[in-house]
Amino acid sequence: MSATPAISLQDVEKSFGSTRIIQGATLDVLDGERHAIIGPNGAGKSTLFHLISGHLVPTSGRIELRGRDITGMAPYRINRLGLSRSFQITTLFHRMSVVENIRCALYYPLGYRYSFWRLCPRLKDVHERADEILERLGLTGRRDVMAGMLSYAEQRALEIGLTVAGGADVILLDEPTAGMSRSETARAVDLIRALTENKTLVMVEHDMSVVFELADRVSVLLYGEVIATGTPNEIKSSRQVQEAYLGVEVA
Amino acid sequence: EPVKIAYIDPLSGGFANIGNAGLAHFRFMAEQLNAENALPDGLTYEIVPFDNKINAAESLTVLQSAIDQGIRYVVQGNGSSVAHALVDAINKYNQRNPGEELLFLNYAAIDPALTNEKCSFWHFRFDAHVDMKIAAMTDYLVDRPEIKKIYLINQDYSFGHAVAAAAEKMIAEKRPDIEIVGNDLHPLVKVKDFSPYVAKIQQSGADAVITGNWGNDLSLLVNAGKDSGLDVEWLTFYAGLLGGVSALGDAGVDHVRQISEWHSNVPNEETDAIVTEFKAQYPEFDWAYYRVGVLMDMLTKAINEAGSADPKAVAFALEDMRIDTPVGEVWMRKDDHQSQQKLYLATLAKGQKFDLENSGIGFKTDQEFALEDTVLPTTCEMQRPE
Amino acid sequence: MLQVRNLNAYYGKSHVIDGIDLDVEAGQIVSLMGRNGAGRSTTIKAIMGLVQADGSIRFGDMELLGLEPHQIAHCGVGYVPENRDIFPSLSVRNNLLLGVKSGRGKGRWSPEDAYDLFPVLRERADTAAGFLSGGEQQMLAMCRTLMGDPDLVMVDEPTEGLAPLMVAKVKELLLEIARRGASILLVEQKLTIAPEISERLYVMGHGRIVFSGTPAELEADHALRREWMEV
Amino acid sequence: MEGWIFFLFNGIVYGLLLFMMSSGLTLIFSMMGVLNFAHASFYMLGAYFAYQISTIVGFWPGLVVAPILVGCIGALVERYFLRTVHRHGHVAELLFTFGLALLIEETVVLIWGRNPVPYSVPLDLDFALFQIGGTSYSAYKIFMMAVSIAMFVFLYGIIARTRTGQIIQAALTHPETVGTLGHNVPRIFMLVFGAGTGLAGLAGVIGGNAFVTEPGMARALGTIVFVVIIVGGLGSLTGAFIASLLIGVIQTTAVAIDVSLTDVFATVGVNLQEVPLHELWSKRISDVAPILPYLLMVLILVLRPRGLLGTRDS
Amino acid sequence: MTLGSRFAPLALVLGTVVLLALLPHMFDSRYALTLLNQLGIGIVFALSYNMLLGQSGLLSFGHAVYFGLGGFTALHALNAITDGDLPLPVPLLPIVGGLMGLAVGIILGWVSTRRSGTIFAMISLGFAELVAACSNIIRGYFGGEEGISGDRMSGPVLFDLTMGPQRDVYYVIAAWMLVSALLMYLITQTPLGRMANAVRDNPQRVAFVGYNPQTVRFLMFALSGFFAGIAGSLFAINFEIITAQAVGIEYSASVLMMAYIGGTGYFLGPVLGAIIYTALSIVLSAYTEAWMFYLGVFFIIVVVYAPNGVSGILAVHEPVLRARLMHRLLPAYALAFVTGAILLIGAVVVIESSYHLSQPGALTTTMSLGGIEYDADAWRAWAFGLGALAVGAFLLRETIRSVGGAWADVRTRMGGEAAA
Ligand SMILES: Nc1ncnc2c1ncn2[C@@H]1O[C@H](COP(=O)(O)OP(=O)(O)OP(=O)(O)O)[C@@H](O)[C@H]1O
Ligand SMILES: Nc1ncnc2c1ncn2[C@@H]1O[C@H](COP(=O)(O)OP(=O)(O)OP(=O)(O)O)[C@@H](O)[C@H]1O
Ligand SMILES: CC(C)C[C@H](N)C(=O)O
Ligand SMILES: [Mg+2]
Ligand SMILES: [Mg+2]
Repeated sequence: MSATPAISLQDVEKSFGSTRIIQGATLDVLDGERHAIIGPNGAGKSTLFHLISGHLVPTSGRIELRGRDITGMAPYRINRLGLSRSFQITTLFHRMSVVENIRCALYYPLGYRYSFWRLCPRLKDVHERADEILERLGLTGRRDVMAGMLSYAEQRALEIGLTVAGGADVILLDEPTAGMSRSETARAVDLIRALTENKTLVMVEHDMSVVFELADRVSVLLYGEVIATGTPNEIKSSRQVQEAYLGVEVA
Repeated sequence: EPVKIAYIDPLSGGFANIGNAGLAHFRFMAEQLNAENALPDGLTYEIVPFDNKINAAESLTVLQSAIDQGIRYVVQGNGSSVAHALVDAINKYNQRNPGEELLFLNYAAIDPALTNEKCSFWHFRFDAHVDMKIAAMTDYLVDRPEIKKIYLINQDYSFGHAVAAAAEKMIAEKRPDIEIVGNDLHPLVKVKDFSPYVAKIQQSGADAVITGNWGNDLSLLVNAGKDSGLDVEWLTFYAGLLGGVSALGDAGVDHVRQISEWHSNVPNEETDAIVTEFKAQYPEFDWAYYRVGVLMDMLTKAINEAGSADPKAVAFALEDMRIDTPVGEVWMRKDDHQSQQKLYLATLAKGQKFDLENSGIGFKTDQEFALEDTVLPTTCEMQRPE
Repeated sequence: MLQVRNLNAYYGKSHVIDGIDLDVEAGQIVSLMGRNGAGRSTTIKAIMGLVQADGSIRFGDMELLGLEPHQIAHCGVGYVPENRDIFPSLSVRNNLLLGVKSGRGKGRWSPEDAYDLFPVLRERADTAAGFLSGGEQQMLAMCRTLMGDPDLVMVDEPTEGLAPLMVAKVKELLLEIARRGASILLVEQKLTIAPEISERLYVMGHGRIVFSGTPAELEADHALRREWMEV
Repeated sequence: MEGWIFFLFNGIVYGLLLFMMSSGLTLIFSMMGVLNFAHASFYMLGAYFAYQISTIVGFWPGLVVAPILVGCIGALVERYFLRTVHRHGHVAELLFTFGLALLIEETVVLIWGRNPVPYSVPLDLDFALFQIGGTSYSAYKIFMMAVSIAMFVFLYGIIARTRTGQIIQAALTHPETVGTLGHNVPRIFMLVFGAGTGLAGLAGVIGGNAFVTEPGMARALGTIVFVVIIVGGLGSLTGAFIASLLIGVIQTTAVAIDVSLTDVFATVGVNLQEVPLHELWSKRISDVAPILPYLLMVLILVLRPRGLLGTRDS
Repeated sequence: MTLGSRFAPLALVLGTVVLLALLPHMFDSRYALTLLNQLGIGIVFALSYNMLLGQSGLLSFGHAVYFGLGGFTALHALNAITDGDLPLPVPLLPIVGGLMGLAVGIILGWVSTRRSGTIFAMISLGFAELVAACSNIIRGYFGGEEGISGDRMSGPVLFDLTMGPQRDVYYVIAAWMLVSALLMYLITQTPLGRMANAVRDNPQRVAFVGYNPQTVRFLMFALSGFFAGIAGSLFAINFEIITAQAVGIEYSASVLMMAYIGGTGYFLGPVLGAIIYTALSIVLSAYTEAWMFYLGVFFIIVVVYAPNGVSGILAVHEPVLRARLMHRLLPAYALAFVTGAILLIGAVVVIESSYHLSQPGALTTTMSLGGIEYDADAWRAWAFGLGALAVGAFLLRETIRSVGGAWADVRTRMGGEAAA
């Protein structure tokens, strides 16, 4: 692991009107680690993601991506610097086919940008990459189905696929397994693990089994503050965390 | 074998009523002439209506289909803008298709340019143009010394501009003491509430307003004036045009004057018969376009003289033609294809022999202008085919 | 209280619910379990009049089938949808107030009760509900339905996406609802709280009821759980 | 000074008329999110119905009956068409009302012909009430202003003060859920659409005789009513009210200003005769008055897309 | 890729070229050429509009602005050619107009594409009204109510095209139509085209695959302005006149109707729409005064019952055709067609008769319809019309039900095959 953290938050604050939702969050996500953020509902986890990905602009504080200041940058520029995220509520391109969804995530990273003089059917590299990703997502069989027609679990998988396809090396996943059954969850965990090999992963998750299975380190967010960071086992045994989040019984 | 005449005017949309009124005039005349066997060789007239939605570009589309149907004569009147477009297109067509020429007979588009700098051999105008009418109107003003301040309000297009320009120029010549206290141009048919304009007129202290407005632009304007208690004299061109009088109502009586080549209360038995007969056939309309009758009569005479309905021969026959009409002679001047005729200034009044739109209100002559007095010079340099 | 007989439901042409029978007695908590896509949500949507269905649904002495959703609601059936469907542009308070049915007197629940149970709702009372976090929205959706004072509450996946501490609160709320005299039809997939609070459980598979019994009986039936519930 | 008060007053008169004509549109738009392109057509229907009724029993019964008739037609349109179209989204809805406008205009032509009908101001109100700066104001104009203000108060009552407004706002995004809470959404939608078109009809009854009742009157009313609700802010009634007055005052005052930019610059010694677009600069403010509302609308949309008091982004 | 599929597009293009070249020989009346020319213009215009509505999800009420300004510029350029100031062959004028459309698209697009949805629609309406109103003010450029006219028989001659005869104009329009349509199609196949679809579906997500949704919208907007400008120039060449109406709201509305009637979901949808719309408005208006009524009814039927347009209706038949089940639908269709025709005849009689009666200028109550003369005021005509209307409506309802039945049958058969 290199010395500069992949993502670093310094005293980040965010208020909506007079309510402070994120109150001075400070957090370093190390390069190459899988980092889970847990916390009670409304703690500000999704908000934190929005801040990192540029969807929202922090009220104060500083956010760095690999040492580079990205505070207040537009989402697409942050994405171009190698950070990609998924959404808690699935957001796909519903009226396009599954494979076209993935391709959309590839044009920019593969350098085609806003080109209106190159024909997509000729872009071999895009096609190969897209098919390869579909293969890994297990969606090859659904290649030409419109994304809006997929089942929920398939949509979640595609959501993850869209997030990682561009080859970003910092991946943010917001509750990737929400709404999935146990077996689907297990499959999703494997998928995430495979797809984020050698990448930095930050995820929000309520399902503790997923958290403890996947994460190298866990941070606990409470009232917009990071109250603890540590290995899963450290977190599990922390009294403070138990009271604040896990309740009496630990999953 | 009919002589087909394309009637190109608005037949749908906001101006449809005016277009339909003109159409009725032409149909009426065609029937009369056909019944009299006025054309040689068993020829008859057929009026073929085309809707141009009062759009210059659209007019050219329908002109195309008229040509497709083998039509060689075009009549139009509503809007000098359309007339300009037609003249242009017909000039080009005639040049590109020798032997298949079209002839344009204009019964109401009165921008002076059409028989001056933009004159064409293929265009004949049967109505007095703006300068001629304003000349008459200003002659009338000479006898009305109590009018000291005049306000000009016109539609913002070539015809309205022509009215404003002619009025400014001729008032300065004939009544230099009159002050022009305002000169407004407003967009064609877009204004819904004229009260701001009326307020301006009121503030200016004008005694009279000169306006070329027609259709709703006139009735809304005069009505707004009535509502605000505006007490001025309206000197207009088209108060008698369809829809005008009923919209004006009593507001117009004694306040609204019109300059035109004729009106139904010009005493003459022959025209009285036409007015009555026309009303019987078309109860919705009144015989208002005297010049349509003149146009059809002159055309008939020209076809007879030329011995064929070929537009080129007919055009030559029309040049310099003189014809006697019930109220006097009409002369088609060769230099510019502008008809020369009598003009009348008349006021809306109650209790006249003929009313308009069944409103009980009709025109009453204030002053009559003889043909010789309405003649104006032209700048036309006519190019004639061999 | 609720008697469903031979219920069939359709999405367009696809036959999703295939002749099921189901009962909820007054004051009971009954759960409907099963795998993804088994048809649980569709069942309660059918009861609520939201999907095309045939068969018979009796509630008290009313036949619900064929009524419009708003009429069914007026019969005393409450429904908390799976995806919460809070009204994002309205404030939290107005969301709650919309739950109150016109022409009804004071019922078992008032907005104050909701605020007391979930103080965060009071704090956010004037915020547009769309800005609430996922969990907060779930609480709001449940409370909103309670404002209409239903005699039967049908809740679809109330613990989905909730932190463990919150799950416990939802459980409390459900028990409180039952305590105040309403019956509950709970739809759940992951066996988070259903076995603990239900008196009876149904398990669905492929649009049919494949099991009905007490939590203990379900606990004992390993084969069934393996086949139909993926534990 | 007196002149300014005079123009201000005229502006307010005009503004109130604008509000009267756009109030039904505001109601439907702010509650249902439907931009009703046929609004002006319902306005026209109101005028024609009132004319027809007035030929039989006089103006006053028509004032009540015509708007109700128009409202019923609106409600039927909602019930049998708009509701179906609603499922295909907002664009389809917009286009439907657009087609409806075409159809209503043609139907009016079919029944009443293309010429204006003689629908005139009732004699009871056809007299000058008072004068400002030499201009008299007819009782009918004051009556129109009163109706406009009454409409504002009435609408303010429904939109801001009742649950109906909120039910509808909620139903915009989640109609089913609102239904499960016990509210009869379709009926409310129908009523609101009926009320909105009824208001348009009322404006027609009152405006039809003040201006001209003819088949082109809907088209002539045109997009100015949209300008009002957009400048006011999507979904804001008060905004629409303020915007009407603002536009009224701006337009009326502009007509009175006979100065052009070229004149203004000439006084400080700068000659604009030669610069590009000199035609534009040499136009007098009074000549460009008709475009000012649209200019205002574009500026507002660019600088403050929600409009003056709007609460919603779309 | 097989050889066939590789050359299929090429064959399609070649086929179209041949067809376009033959058309004027098949229909050589002046009127047919007029119609064809306007069809060509409408097609380019509608396709350019669909780059916004169908492909980028931008509902514009002001597309005529780019069309019109392109046309005006082309005409000014044409006049410059006539005056000898511009050595450009007339058939190449659309390049000038297109560039103007592009330039205006860039300027106005820069402001308006910062927004999407209803706000965008309203901004477009605002710009449209503004430009339309300005046309009254900047008379030098727009020529006031008269518009600007020119003479296309000037300047250097290209390929023997003197531009005098209609047919020369037809070839120019056809060529430009083909090239523009091809280019616009190819744009849908580029990364920008695909991202435009993505922005339409989900702008939020687009930002997280590296694109600025505003930039995507902006580029599409500007390009669509370019093609609208080409369409406007073709209009200018065809009519040799352009008036302020060309930038007005009615042209914007008509292009919207074209695209929507044809169907915005398919590339060729707007082509179909342009053909239907132009034919209805030109041909019908030559035969009946009620053409706007029919157009309105037709449009409403499409919006209410066929939201994907005519091409959407055709598209649902594609799988049926492929499954060779079309013959199962045809009998029901034939029945519906017959009953529909009864309804239509009744409706036409009623509508035409009442128009005839309500119109001033009708000489008598006698009128002729389809060659049959009758008295529009007699009860017999009305009884016939209303009767046919009622009977047709009743029967149509029944036959539509049988169409539904046939469809259900076809669907189950196809479902069976898909499962097999
Ligand atoms: N735009 C906003 N305006 C006002 N409050 C907001 C806004 N967005 C979020 N909030 C508030 O911020 C808090 C944190 O929300 P966030 O969605 O980040 O929570 P979360 O930790 O992701 O919870 P969950 O696990 O339930 O999804 C919530 O209380 C929410 O109500
Ligand atoms: N709107 C719809 N149209 C067509 N089919 C649907 C629709 N909604 C659900 N289905 C199908 O109906 C079946 C039952 O769905 P339902 O939502 O009732 O399942 P569930 O048991 O609630 O599962 P879960 O909520 O875990 O997905 C599924 O096969 C699903 O694909
Ligand atoms: C028919 C007339 C009102 C037309 C008008 N005189 C014009 O020249 O434009
Ligand atoms: Mg969250
Ligand atoms: Mg479910």
